[in-house]
Amino acid sequence: MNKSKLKKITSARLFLPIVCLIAVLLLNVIRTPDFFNVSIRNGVLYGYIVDVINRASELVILAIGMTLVTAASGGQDISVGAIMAVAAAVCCQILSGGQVSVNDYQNPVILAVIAALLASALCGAFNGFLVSKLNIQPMVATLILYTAGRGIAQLITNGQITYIRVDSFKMAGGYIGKCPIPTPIFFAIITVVIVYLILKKTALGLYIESVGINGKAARLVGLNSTMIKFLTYVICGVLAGIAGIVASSRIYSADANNIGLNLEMDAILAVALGGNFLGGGKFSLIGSVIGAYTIQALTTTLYAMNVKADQLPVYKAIVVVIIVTLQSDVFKKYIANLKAKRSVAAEGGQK
Amino acid sequence: MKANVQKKKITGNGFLLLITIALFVVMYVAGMIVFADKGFAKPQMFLNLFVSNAGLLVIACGLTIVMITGGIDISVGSVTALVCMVLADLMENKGVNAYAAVLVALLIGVAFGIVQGFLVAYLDIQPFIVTLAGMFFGRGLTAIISTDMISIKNELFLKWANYRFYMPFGSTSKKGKFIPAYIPPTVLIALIVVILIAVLLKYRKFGRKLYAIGGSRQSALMMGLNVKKTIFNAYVLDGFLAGLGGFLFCLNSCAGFVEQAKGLEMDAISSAVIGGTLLSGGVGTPIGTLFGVLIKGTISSLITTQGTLSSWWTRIILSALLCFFIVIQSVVASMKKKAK
Amino acid sequence: MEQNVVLEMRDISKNFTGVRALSHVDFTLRKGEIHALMGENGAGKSTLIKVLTGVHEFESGTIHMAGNSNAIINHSPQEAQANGISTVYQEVNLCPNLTVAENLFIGREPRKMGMIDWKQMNERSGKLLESLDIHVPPTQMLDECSIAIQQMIAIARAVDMKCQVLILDEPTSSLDDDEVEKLFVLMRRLRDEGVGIIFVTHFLEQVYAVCDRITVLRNGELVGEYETKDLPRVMLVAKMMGKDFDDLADIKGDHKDKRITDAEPVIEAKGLSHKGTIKPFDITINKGEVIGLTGLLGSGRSELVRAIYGADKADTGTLKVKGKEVKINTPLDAMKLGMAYLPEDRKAEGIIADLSVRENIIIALQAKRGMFHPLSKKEMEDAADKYIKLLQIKTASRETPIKSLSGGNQQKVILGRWLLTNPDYLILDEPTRGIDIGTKTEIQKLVLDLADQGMAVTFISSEVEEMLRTCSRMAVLRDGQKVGELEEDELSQSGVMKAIAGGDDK
Amino acid sequence: VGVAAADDTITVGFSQVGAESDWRTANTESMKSTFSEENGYELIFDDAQQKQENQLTAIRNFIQQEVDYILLAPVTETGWDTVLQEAKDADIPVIIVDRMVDVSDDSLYTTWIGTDSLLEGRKAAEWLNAYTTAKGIDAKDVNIVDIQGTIGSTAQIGRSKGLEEGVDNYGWNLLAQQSGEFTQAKGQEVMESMLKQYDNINVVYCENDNEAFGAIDAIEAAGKTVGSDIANGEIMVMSFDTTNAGLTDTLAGKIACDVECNPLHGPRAEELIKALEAGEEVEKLNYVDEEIFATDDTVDKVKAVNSLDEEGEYDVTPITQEIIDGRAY
Ligand SMILES: Nc1ncnc2c1ncn2[C@@H]1O[C@H](COP(=O)(O)OP(=O)(O)OP(=O)(O)O)[C@@H](O)[C@H]1O
Ligand SMILES: Nc1ncnc2c1ncn2[C@@H]1O[C@H](COP(=O)(O)OP(=O)(O)OP(=O)(O)O)[C@@H](O)[C@H]1O
Ligand SMILES: [Mg+2]
Ligand SMILES: [Mg+2]
Repeated sequence: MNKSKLKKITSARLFLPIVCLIAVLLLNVIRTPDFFNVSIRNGVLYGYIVDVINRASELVILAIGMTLVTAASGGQDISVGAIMAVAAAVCCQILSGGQVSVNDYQNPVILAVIAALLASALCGAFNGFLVSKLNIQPMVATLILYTAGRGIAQLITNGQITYIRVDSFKMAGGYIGKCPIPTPIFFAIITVVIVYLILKKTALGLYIESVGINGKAARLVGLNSTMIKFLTYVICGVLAGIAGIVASSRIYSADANNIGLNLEMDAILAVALGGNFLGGGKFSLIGSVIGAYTIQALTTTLYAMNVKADQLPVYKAIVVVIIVTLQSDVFKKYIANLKAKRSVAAEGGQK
Repeated sequence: MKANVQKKKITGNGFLLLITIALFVVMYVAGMIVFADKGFAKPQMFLNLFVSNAGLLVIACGLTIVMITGGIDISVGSVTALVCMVLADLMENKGVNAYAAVLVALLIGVAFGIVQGFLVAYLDIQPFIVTLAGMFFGRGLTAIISTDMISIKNELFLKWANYRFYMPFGSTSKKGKFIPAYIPPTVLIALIVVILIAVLLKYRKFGRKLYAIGGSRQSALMMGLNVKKTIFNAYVLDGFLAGLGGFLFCLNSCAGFVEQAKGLEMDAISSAVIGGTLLSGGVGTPIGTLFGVLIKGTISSLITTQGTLSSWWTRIILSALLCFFIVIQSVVASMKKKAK
Repeated sequence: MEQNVVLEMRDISKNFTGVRALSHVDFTLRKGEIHALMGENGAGKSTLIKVLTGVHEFESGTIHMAGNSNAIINHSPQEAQANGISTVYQEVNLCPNLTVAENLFIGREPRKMGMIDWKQMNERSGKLLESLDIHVPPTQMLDECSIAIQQMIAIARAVDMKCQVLILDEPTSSLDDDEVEKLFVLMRRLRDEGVGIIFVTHFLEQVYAVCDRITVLRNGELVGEYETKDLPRVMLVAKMMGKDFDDLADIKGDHKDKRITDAEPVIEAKGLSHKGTIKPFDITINKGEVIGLTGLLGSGRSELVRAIYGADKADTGTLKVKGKEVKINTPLDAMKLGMAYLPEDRKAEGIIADLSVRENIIIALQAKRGMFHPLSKKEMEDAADKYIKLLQIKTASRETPIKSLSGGNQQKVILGRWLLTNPDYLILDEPTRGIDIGTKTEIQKLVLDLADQGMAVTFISSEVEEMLRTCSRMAVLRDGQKVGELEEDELSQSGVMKAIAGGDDK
Repeated sequence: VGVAAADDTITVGFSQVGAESDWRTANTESMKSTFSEENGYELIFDDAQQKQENQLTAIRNFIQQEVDYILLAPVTETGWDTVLQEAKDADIPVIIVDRMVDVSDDSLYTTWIGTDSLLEGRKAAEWLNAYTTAKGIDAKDVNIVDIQGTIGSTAQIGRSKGLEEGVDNYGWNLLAQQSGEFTQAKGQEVMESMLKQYDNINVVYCENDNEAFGAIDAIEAAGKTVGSDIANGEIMVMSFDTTNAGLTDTLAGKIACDVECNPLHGPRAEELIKALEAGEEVEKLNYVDEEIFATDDTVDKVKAVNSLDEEGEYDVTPITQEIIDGRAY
């Protein structure tokens, strides 16, 4: 009875991603015993684990979009980092009214946010158009904005870093009033919940999976593959826009060159670590979210262990390989065989 | 019936390659006309496309191979950086002779190929993730070897780097001096690699297996092909070419440093794709990839020659041209499909 | 091992998660015999073959082959080939991106000085194809060939390899009688050369036409091995199903007289065409009527219905549905007008491999209802359960991915998918392909029942007999053109044959 | 183009690293406004997007275009022998801008203008020494963390080295070194992590202003105070670049000392070209002048040795609003 329950748990899709996350976190306890200590300092939560959850927020938001795009089109959107920069640039440029640094808003915040989200939706729509309508391979289609995006962002900010030194602007990346929890965490949670609800309350999830698995069959059962793929890219764009606004609020500026830099690779990694197949089809949103936290936990861990930033990738690579190996079917089969052999041996021994 | 067999039909992919080549020619000739007064029409300008991209070309050929199997390798940029760094470190700091250093460099490429190939082929892990890890690993290792820039001063190595094959043709400078066009040995090596790979893919069993696997892995398996071993070999070959490409790259830059060849993987991938390789596998040729490299090189060259764009406009125009190119390719291809 | 035995499998067991696909199965193949492997859908025929050829690992049992004193285990199809086993699997397994010639020769290309000799390869392919009467240029890309041609190519590839054992898993499912006859000639020749042939099929006539011996499986267990001549048809069917069954019942009989006389057209096509595949045609399909489409392979039967359904958007002509002129741009438009289309290529256009049986069943209805009106969990489960029961789909559970079902059961799921949408007009393109004889009759009955309830049905099948049993009218196609219609009296085996061949009605 | 492009216009090819920072943008602007058409130049500008291979291509392109001068702001110090030889063979003088190039033969380039990041680092270290000495703080009580620039960049190498020499010379505690990649976000993240590891940090040595902004935010978020009063638990932040925003923070007392890194190389480059046109000899190395700004006047002068081993004395300017307003970038 108990055994079958255990088996059910261990064979669940999310089991391995969760185990990996826990393993990475446990690694910390050995090296940095106070890793899980959380205290209130200066009126806010303070501790490594808080940093992990806080810092992972943008990655979580991106990973959600990346999951949908991957599932529907079997390819990845490598322009999300650049789209973040565009959204940040639009937002800050409107708020600053074109000045390099301002201490008051020059335009209403709502206008800036809407414009930023529109811009990122537009970027997503561009990618979506190329992929779904013109049938260009996702990585190549998004390569265009990947290279152009930061150029566009710089064009918008005139090549300068635009500072918005207004306290309320810092809220999205900092804290709201006396709330001790960093705001980005809320952003991440809310986005996850909204997307999750959309997938749950509509048939979009099923549509996306069908289109990703067999586009021809999906068309014949009446699904509009083009539209669905397009839609996932737009969603991915908007989510990147939200992540961009959070990131720019953290540094209360639009740094076209650095906002979201190299984040696309981490987002793709998060999707894979969450147990999702990068060739499209079935997906698990929560898996990707767990993957995103795993990556950030790893980064924070390595910082806490004083690993140099330039050597960090080596360790990251090793951990990634270990995780994906553990998750690979071949390895699972190997373990299963081993177990079977052992049980046979045990049986033999009993006789 | 007989006539039907004999009639040489241009298959879909061959047609795409023709379009690509035609577009390249149109673009280059347009450049020659518009920028005639800026030396764009000089033969050396054309040869420079090869001079600058010899390393990239070899690496992109390697990528073409793994992409035909339906895989991908995004570690090539890091491998290139690592190879350059190892070459520089061995020759300058460890006093190793140039031949031995080059051998080590090539072995590094092969080692990457073996490990990545093993993970992809035998453990069945997604190539993107494996090579993403490879990308992290290579870059990190480069930083561990040295965070300083190392300039290569080894005489033999510089002799290779500076060697020139002069052509019987050339151009006349403003001052009326005749300057013969040239190519360095790197270009020769790269072109030989392209030809060898083209022959390998078309006329060797190994090459055809790659296409079969890319077309349908399941079917290839069922038809009795050794899928795992073939994929493994593809990655090893790709790793070797990444190592060789890194060496050619190093002959061009003669230096090792951490940030080198960043983003090279994207250049290589997009070159291969522009040249008609499908990321989904089963389709692609090194000749196509050669033109992909030339097209990207020409776009950059046009922008440099124009010379008044600000930094951000450079990026935007570069990608706009790339976009234009990809879209034209796709539209023409789908028009052809419809016409059938 | 006996002298004339080439292959002996003993006590083979194989489990998939949750399914016992084979349990203690024995199988013996002799030199120079054609041995039928029979059983209902999901009985374990394909699994036995895949175990033998190294696609699947197996838990227990031994395999012996002639000329080898030790037990062998094939770890991959490659090893199986090396051991002299050549196989055509149930689902066509060829590479769409290669030419026909390459698909025939990949892995064993003729070479000259280490280099592949393309010229020789194409020539040899040409000869091979010609010898089997397959008319495609060797340089054509495989994905430009119809599924039937692909199946022929897969067979050609397998027979061209020198082998001791040739396995054909439902090779005839997409072939018409002519092709089947060609295949039989070939099989007999190979048998006479001493090759042992394992032949899986659901067509009883074919079994009795070529097979020397029959092994029957049921639910993964061996029922027995018989000489063909000792086992009458009825007995065979009884062995397969585990109960008596009269497959020759005239199912049409009791339906005939109930037919509605005054025609009420559901579909009226005028001058509909699709460039390159089907020339302009007119067709009218009435309520409560089953109309069959017949013709040779590649005559354009599939293309005709695809043009109606909007799978390939029609270039010319008009279409009226229930008297109203409509414009169909996408399959969804057609579905909204009450059409349903079961495509012929199950693997490429039918199943959504990684989704569960439940999801595969409800997907069409869900698409029709739209994204914002999702079916509730309960609705989905009820629907799935209903069709699993109705069509007797053999599956571990409704949440099993469809790709792990046997071929015939996959087909049933797809059929269930369309029935669930409750269409007015149902298009069935080879609906009984790969379906066992019991279920086939069930499906034919079902089609007639549906027609009785007022559904218009178009039925395409390579099996003339099946069509005769179900159809009240037949349209004949030749070279992408509709050349005539057959009614009532003309509906006989010979009448249809004559019409297809294009004899006197020209 | 057109008739205006008479013979007396000088064509200059400028290969720039990229547009990766405000500093770089200011540098590009300076060149563009100096070598304008009105001033009698035709500038062919190429943005290498941080890739050395692009620069090699661009220079070969300039050679084919037969420009009169090549300005090169190299991505790296190394790897220039071959292409500079090609330029030399084509008789085109090359002026190196900003970072130095490391070539086997000095004659491959004509002259160099730029900043000396090692000197910048040394200035900062000397300033810190002078400051702590003046405040009577024991060297053993100075606990420094170094938020480094992008590893391998010239600025990072020089600035880190300057600090490391200071640590060796004066016996400070260097608790940790970690790269913040010259960005505010990374600077903040790294500082957050360091604050949790070490309770006793009192000096944060940031290798550019953006990192300093991030570090300041992290420090304040952790409930600590930024300032110069180390003795009373404040954390001192030092920085480089003296961007407008950086100096504003210096004025506010958040950055105790900001060492300049001057991007305005255009006018100096023009001077050199004019001299070369006139056939004059020019100096091989031309450093642009760089200042030191501090919040207060505790230290008024520092002595430091530049990359050429020349010792110099440099004034430290207490920052004022007028100074900030009067600056061009
Ligand atoms: N890959 C798989 N994973 C899980 N179960 C499987 C797999 N392949 C087959 N099965 C199960 O094994 C059983 C036997 O399937 P098999 O394909 O051998 O049937 P079959 O006799 O060939 O039927 P058909 O006539 O429909 O082709 C079925 O119940 C099927 O669901
Ligand atoms: N024997 C053949 N030789 C050459 N080409 C063929 C042959 N059979 C089919 N084709 C090609 O395949 C195309 C599609 O044929 P397809 O088999 O789908 O038609 P069909 O009438 O629906 O037959 P079926 O439903 O039996 O498969 C034809 O238009 C033709 O070009
Ligand atoms: Mg089967
Ligand atoms: Mg058909």
